[in-house]
Amino acid sequence: MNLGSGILKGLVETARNFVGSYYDPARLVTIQYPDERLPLPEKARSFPMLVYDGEDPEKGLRCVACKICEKECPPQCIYIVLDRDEKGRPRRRPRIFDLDISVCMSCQICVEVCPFDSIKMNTEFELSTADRFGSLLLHKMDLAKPASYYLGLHPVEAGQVNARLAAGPGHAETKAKPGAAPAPAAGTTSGATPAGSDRT
Amino acid sequence: MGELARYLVLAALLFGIGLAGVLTRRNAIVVLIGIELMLNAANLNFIAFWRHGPHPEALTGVMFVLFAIAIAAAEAAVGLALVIAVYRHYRTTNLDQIEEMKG
Amino acid sequence: MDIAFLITAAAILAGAAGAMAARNVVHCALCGVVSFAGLAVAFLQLRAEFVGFAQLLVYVGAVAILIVVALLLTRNFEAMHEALAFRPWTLGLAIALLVSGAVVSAILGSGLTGRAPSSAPVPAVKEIGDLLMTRYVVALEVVGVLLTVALIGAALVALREDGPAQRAKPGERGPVEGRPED
Amino acid sequence: MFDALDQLFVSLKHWLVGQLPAALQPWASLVISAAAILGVFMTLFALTVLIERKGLGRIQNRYGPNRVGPWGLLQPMADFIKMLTKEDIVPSGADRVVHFVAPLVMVVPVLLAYAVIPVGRNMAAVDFNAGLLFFFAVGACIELAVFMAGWSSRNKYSLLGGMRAIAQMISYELPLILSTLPVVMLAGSMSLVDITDAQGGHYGGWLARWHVFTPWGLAGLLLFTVAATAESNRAPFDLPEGESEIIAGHLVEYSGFKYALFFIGEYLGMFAVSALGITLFLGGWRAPVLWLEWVPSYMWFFLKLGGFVALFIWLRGTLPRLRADHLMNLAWKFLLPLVLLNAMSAALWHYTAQWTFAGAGLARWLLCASLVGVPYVVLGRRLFAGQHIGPRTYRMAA
Repeated sequence: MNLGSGILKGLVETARNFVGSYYDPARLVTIQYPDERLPLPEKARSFPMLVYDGEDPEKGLRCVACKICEKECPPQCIYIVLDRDEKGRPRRRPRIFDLDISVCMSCQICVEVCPFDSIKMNTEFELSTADRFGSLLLHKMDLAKPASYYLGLHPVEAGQVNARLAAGPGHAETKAKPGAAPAPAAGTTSGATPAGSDRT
Repeated sequence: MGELARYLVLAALLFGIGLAGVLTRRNAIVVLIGIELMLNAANLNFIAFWRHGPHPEALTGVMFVLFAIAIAAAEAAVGLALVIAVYRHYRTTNLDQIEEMKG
Repeated sequence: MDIAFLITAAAILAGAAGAMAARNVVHCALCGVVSFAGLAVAFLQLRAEFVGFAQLLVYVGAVAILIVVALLLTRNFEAMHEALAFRPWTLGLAIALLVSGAVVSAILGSGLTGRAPSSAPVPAVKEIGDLLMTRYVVALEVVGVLLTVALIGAALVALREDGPAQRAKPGERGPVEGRPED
Repeated sequence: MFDALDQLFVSLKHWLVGQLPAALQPWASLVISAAAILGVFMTLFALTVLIERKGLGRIQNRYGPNRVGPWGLLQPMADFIKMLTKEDIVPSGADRVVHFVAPLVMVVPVLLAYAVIPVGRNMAAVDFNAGLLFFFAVGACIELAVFMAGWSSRNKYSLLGGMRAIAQMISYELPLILSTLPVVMLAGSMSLVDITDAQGGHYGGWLARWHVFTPWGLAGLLLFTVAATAESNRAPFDLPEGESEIIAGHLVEYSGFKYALFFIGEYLGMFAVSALGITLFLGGWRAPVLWLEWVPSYMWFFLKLGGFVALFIWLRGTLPRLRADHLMNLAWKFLLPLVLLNAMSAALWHYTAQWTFAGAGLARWLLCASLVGVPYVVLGRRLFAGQHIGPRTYRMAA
């Protein structure tokens, strides 16, 4: 055994790391997050959102306020009030749709039980806020996202949903536009680049 | 007070304080600190006399103090080792509770 | 009297008084350090540079540390609630007062008081070294032997009586370490 | 021209002092020196903290701090503001006075130690005849500060950390002081200015006569560096901090500016001990070769200091922390015999200086080097004998 050779070997190794980190980009694997971002995988999810068709979130909302998700939600973070007209007849759309993302555990059960493909998972994750109660309780207009945005986030899944909506008469409001998927990048406000289907 | 006398008085007072501690305190380690203070008072006297004496170039006072410091260090080491050994037997460092000679 | 001397003297005496009077033994040791350091400064004022630094090195760096380590080993780090001093503590105080009073009066009564310091230069380390190797060489050897004996003696006295041999030495060829479990 | 540049700061100080009335001049001289030391080494401290973080980052293939200012250059400023604005917490059971005094006892002696270091030609604040002893004497006060911090916090981790630190510093003070012994022996002086002067002149007309170019000087520098690393509590000897086992030891209960003072004290201690190593073995402010003499002396000093600091950072990024018993074994069973032998080697070097036969230089070199080198191998083998070193398997590992 050569006394002290271990120390020298270690010093050489760290020196190689030190020098290498300046010219070898393969060594320097750090992603400097707010400036550089990794593309999100297809199945990334954060909290639910409500998908609407067309331009107007009030009219185009796929949700019919059936309240299945409200019942199924394990932490009970969804609160829905059915909208009624002046005579008290139901309007098949929610007047209030509140979702408390400080309670939500992203289990995706609401997505699975929704018969109208209305509630889907968002990928927006930069949700930190200084206001615990106001900003973390999302209302209907906060949750409403256009179908194009959904297609941008999860192209594969949204394509299947769109095909199903176009084909299936079993749904109450089949207003789905089969080939009318707008450019995927249209609504990517979160900055997450849409993941290709090859990543799934 | 003259130049020399003030150092001598300082040393005398220091010696007195150390002596008072040695005579009154119960804790063996505090007594050791008192002894060190008394030794230091003596050292101060040596240095003061050397500096005010007729032959400062002979360095006798300095030499004596250097040896005294070395011996004081040895004394502190042995003294504290004794205190620790005594503590193992009696579980105390109070001098008035250590009264038996039997181990 | 100059200010520097007064400050030094006050620090030395206050430190010593604190060391002898404090209730918490660690405070005693720390006050003692103030006194030792003040004495080092006094040595510097008397232009005994080498001795002053040696005082600082030995007393603050070694003796004080030795004392606090001994304090912790004897579990003396809490303030004491029992009596600090022996019962007739006034007797001890009286003796100390008597002794220092006698010495002070003797100093003030002697003819030495007015002597001024000599203006000899600060002794060079080389001179001290030369003297140690020539005139004081026997004393140096004796001190060396004394320190060695003190080192070994202190280690022996403080050693556990059951001896270190019986106890399992931690970390050295222990049966657990570095062996796969059978 | 070069001389003027070399003596720029010295003449600046003389000019400044000359502006003042004569009664104030000795004091002004001291104050200016102290202010210069404080300013220069505090700046160096800020720079070192940044460079250390960036260097360690690069060693681990990370970027290091790069967000505050261009290339993260303002990071020390941000750290400083953060430290100042943090809450100063004193535990309720703590000994308030000692807890407050401990950081001061840490920083003041370290700053005092710089007084005797010659950072350039004619650039030592004070030239004590026993300068080296002064350095070690004030350095000894740091142990007391560590004890005060550890004890006064009234926390078992801080007490354990403090005791660990004291045991380590006392053990390594011995090899540290003894490794400087050969230099004092051969220079015949304890004044650091004289020791630097003793390294003047050149071998063969070009290579400087630094002590490191002799066998005992090389061994002395290595031994000194190991002991100095331990003495300044730096990795791999940072057991007193031991964040994974005793959560920063004696610093647990310190926050805000008091913590910053400890931090400053540790770094300034590292610079001071590096500066001492440079002065003793690497020729102080002297240039390594004759044709580089024109570079100002203080530049050489700070260049060497930078090299030392870089070495410390490199070691910290490379070596894992020692175990407590290994630490003590290294100090008492390995370093101590070697530094004593090194002193003997230096004496041999001194007495073989008269050899004149052919090849005397080489023979002298080999003889003195083997006096330290052979025991190094023998001692090392003996200490490693019977120890299982290599990949380990653990009971709990699946």
